[in-house]
Amino acid sequence: MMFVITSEPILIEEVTNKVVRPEAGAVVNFIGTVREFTKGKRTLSLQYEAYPAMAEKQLEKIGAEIKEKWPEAVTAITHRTGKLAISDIAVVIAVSTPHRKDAYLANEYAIERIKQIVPIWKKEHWEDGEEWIGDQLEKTVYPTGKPEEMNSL
Amino acid sequence: MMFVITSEPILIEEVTNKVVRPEAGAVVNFIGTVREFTKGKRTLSLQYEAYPAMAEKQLEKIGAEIKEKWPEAVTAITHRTGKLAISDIAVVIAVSTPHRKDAYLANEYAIERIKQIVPIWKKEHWEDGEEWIGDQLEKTVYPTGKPEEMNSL
Amino acid sequence: MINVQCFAHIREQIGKDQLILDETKITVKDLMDKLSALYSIQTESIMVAVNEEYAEPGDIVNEGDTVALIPPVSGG
Amino acid sequence: MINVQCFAHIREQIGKDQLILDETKITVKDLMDKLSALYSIQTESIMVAVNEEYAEPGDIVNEGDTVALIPPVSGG
Repeated sequence: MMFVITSEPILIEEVTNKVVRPEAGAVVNFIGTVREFTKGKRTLSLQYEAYPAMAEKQLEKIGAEIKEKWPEAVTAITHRTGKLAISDIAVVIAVSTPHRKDAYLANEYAIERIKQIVPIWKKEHWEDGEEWIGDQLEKTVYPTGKPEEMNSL
Repeated sequence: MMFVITSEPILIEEVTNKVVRPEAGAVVNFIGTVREFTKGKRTLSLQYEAYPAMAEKQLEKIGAEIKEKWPEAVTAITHRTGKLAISDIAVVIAVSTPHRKDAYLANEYAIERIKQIVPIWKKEHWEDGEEWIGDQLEKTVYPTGKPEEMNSL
Repeated sequence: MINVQCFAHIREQIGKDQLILDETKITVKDLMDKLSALYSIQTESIMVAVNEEYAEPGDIVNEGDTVALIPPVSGG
Repeated sequence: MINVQCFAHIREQIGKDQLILDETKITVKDLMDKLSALYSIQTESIMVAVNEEYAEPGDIVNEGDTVALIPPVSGG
């Protein structure tokens, strides 16, 4: 299970171990944690909701895209759902490659793509209210009905 | 202790936890593991030797350089010494930042600098011999007696 | 019948996480127009998935398909 | 006396991890020339640290200082 949506806390070591292998000399992890302040506004907690079956498929798609761009890369991604406190881990992306440059690039590609195509939503809880992000603050319009392909990094 | 030379196995979670904080929304880890094949040659094991007191000072220096370039970044680095088997972790670099782009850049800067200025040496053990890397295979001459400053990434 | 799953602010706006539409064959666009009229939701920023894959406005939704309304995502 | 620490292939070549030189004040360059003559080591790729900081050829090493011979590093 390289691409997982879970409501349990994520263990960095566990996600990393899925991609460690004799051919790889480098693993790059991205760990997304809940940040307390965004544009000066204090977040109390976050809630993540997913469409789990489709989200796992989309994560797999990202893994396949990485394989095409960086054939020697192996990717594992786990994203958490439910209520998260400040500094809790929301997502861990682990990419292993024989040489490190590719691991950084492929990892960064993965997080960009997650933010574009994976059906997961974040609700911010502030002292004075709450809001689904991607709703009003960062409104996006998709003229084609689908997210755009990302330009290559 | 953000910058550590140790002969014990490195725990990724432990190094990461040193940089997780409410202001940070992103942690990027670099994990260097022992690769089995380099240019077609099979490695059986590696041995790392360090000048520990100076190596920790140089790691701290890298942390300070990162602070100067990316003032919001917090860095922790642990490097292992002694005999390592294939896939064992030699080094973990964790960098946290409020926004992810800087975490990737600062992390990559750290590993480049480790390979330039930190007094740690790797001896490769193959089926037919052994050699200190940096000795003959990748001979480097320092005309100034010091490692060059690195060009900015 | 076509099952429509709702997420995030769309789920809260509609007040249900699932809708059952009495349709047998309809384009994504026509389906969205119906939902827009029925629930006064803004559809221009909503993506549609059919059977867990993103769909185009002209794609056909058949009886038994699972449709999902996907507001702009914000994972990561 | 000046203490000189040796690492990696230099340690193996010299056969000791530490040398004691009977000097009180000497430049890094002169010290390296002495070591080169005494132990037939190639010094052009070796960096020198004095009291755990990289030093220049013209820097002075004083009695009680700790010198380290640093062959090209290969950590990471």
